Amino acid sequence: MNPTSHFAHSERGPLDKHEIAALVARDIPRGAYVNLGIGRPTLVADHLPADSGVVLHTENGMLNMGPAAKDGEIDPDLINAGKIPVTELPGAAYFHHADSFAMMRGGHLDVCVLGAFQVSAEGDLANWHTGAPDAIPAVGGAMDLAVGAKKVFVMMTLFTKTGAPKLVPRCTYPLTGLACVDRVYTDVAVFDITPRGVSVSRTFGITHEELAEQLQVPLLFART
Amino acid sequence: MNPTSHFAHSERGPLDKHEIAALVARDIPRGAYVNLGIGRPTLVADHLPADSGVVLHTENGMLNMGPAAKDGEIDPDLINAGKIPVTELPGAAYFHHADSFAMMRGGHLDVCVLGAFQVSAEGDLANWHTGAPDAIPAVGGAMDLAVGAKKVFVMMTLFTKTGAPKLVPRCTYPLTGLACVDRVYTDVAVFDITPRGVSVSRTFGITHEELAEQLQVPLLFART
Amino acid sequence: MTTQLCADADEAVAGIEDGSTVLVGGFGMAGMPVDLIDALIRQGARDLTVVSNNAGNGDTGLAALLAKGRVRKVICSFPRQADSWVFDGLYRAGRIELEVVPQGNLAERMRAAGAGIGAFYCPTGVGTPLAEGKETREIDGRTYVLEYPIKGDVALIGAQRADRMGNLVYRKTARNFGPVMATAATTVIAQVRDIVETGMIDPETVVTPSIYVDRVVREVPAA
Amino acid sequence: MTTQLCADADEAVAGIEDGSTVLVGGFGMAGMPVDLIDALIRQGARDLTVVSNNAGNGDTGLAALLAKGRVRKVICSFPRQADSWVFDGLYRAGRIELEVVPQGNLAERMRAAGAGIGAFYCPTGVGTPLAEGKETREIDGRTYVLEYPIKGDVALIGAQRADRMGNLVYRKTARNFGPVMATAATTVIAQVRDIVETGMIDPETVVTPSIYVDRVVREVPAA
Repeated sequence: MNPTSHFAHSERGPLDKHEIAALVARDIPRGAYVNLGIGRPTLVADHLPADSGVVLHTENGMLNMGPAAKDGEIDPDLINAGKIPVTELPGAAYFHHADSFAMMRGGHLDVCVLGAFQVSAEGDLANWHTGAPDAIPAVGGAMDLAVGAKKVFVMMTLFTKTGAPKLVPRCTYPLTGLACVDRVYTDVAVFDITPRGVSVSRTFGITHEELAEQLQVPLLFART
Repeated sequence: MNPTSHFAHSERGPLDKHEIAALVARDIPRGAYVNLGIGRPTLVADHLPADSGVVLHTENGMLNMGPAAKDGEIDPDLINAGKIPVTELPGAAYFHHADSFAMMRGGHLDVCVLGAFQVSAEGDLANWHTGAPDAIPAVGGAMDLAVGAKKVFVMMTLFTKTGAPKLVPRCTYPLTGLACVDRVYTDVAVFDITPRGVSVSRTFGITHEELAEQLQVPLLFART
Repeated sequence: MTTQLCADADEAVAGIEDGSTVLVGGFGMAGMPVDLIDALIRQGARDLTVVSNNAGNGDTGLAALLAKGRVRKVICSFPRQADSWVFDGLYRAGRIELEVVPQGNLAERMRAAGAGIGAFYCPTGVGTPLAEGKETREIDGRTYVLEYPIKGDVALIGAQRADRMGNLVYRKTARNFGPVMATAATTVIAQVRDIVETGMIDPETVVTPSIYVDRVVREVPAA
Repeated sequence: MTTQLCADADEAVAGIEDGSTVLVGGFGMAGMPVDLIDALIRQGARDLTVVSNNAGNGDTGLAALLAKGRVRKVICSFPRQADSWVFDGLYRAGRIELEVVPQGNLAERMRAAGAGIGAFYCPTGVGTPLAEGKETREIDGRTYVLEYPIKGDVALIGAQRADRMGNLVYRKTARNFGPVMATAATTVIAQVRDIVETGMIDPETVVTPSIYVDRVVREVPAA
């Protein structure tokens, strides 16, 4: 992993989703095998340098997935986990679902990037169920992704639309996985979940004091 | 399975190993998927009719194995479980060891034919270890084969060289598998291991009385 | 035993019994055995348990089978989708049972059924609502949930090509659940785009060996 | 991470540490990574645990590694063969440990290690000396033995061809343990007959995807 041990602060305002994706992309090592979850994490692919050598995994049975298919390229037999038509790069490989999830569960992926409703200070992840009593439960591959990769990165806004923090002392939404998140990329800060606690490595348009005030989670700040 | 429910008796003497193999071959249904254990069971292949459609499995990762390779055909990458060079028939498939033993353990083979030191009245099998205290233990695929196939046939002489019966009330040799044998083909008789007991379906050059006298296992005789 | 080449999808699904557990391949439309599902609708078996990644989309295929009230229970990873209104309606009306299983556990539990594994300790889902009530065990400092096999009476799968013996190859991500389901059901029925002579598929490239395949039918090409 | 293409077998086995568990592919000579074993002999790591189907034949390869006193323990299914005199001598002299594992359990235990399974209930060996002392459980009327993963620090395997990215294909029954061992070790080193440009192996036919392969070396053609 690229170290982000020194603290970086930017005076500009919160990042948009593309900027968060670019930040994640910069922290993905060259040649890494990576699964990008459905939704915002997919944007990370757009920010990987052409020569990064990063190999994308899609859990429906493929390594070295290429970009989304353009109009003339659509092949109904070639889709990603979000059921979007995609393309294949040289050196791709296909395999069945049990082999694909064995690859994940066995810890062979270097990085997995996921969205989240909530992440706890211990790295618990909640991203599959809002807890609404009338919601039909549907988990897909979320729990498998959460436990499998060597590093699990989360991409999310730090606050809900109503202003509630999503980095929390303890998740109130149903869990996806226990103590599985390594790093959280948000619009206003990047957090490392460490054995010593939650460490802030970067902020964007927010001060330490403001951040500490708005979260109920004790924060460590890397040295400036 | 071809029924052998009616009793057949032959006046001629004990069968040789080729004749036993021929007997087994006649009981293998058309189109069956079959694993022939190392040693005498391999002889069964020579007695399958050319149009039997029987597909041979070798546990080192192949279906539709052909006959042993002749001189000009030897390919070091194409061997059977006994490490003998073999050939490939049209419609063959290769797979790795975990898939091959999953196929066996999962009960997908129709018939497996094995040799034995001893078989018990309940169908326990002992065929991997003589129990000699100084023997180096070596099991190979014997235990996997014993538990996996839909039908397990044993091929053996009924008595050891010193005249001790090999069909016994309880195995004295270390077991390969519990209650796994369905039918025992020997030089002097064929036995079915049934929930009601050991049933004799054919004899060769031995009378019921002689057979019953020489075995310590209660025998049922099918109707003549 | 010898793989049966069927004249049409109706012949292929003949004999599926009421109360059967039916594994249905496909992820999205890729690998979805559309002809076989349509034939199963005509065939009439009811009180089915369907195991599939999703619980039907739109008004055709699995959704149509559900709409006819033929499915008692769905075991899947992701029932709720933008166009899963048939399932949603039945579920909210209490007219269908649902077991939600993480996608990898769904695959691995079928793999276990096919491989003769009695049960396995799996790290996925530990501490989540989907593991509630399940046995857990700590092994080497990590907690695992005990998961049991899912076995089918019938599997309906889609593949690219069969030879006459029943060996199958798939195409791209349409492979998905097909090879696993083929190992996990008593009767495996494959819909393929193409049937070739035995010997025309390279033995190194066979994905589902013929031993797993009971019936094959060529799919009806899209009009 | 990116697969390393090595100049020779010595570079390929560099860094294997004393005390490592080394998975060694091959069944008979088919798939046996001869160059890598010879390089491991030169490399010098000792106190090794070797996991392989057999325990060496004749005086070369694994047998030579054993003869040099470098192996503390062998985990295998079939150590005793007509030409396994090196192992036999060490074993009878009490100078090597042996764990005999049914061949399918050997494969499945490595598969479990590679697939993140904590343990599994297996029907093989129930009631036999090889299951003595192991936990058992009755599931649906059948008795199973609890088996644990076998994980390697290193796997040495033989394959037919690699592309530069590290995807592997095998040839005929030389496939055997290679694909399983490739999933079950921290560092996977493959000896191949041929290295081709990335894109020259059909993605449908890849048996071991590049993600599992750390180092590749072209084998020295037989003289």
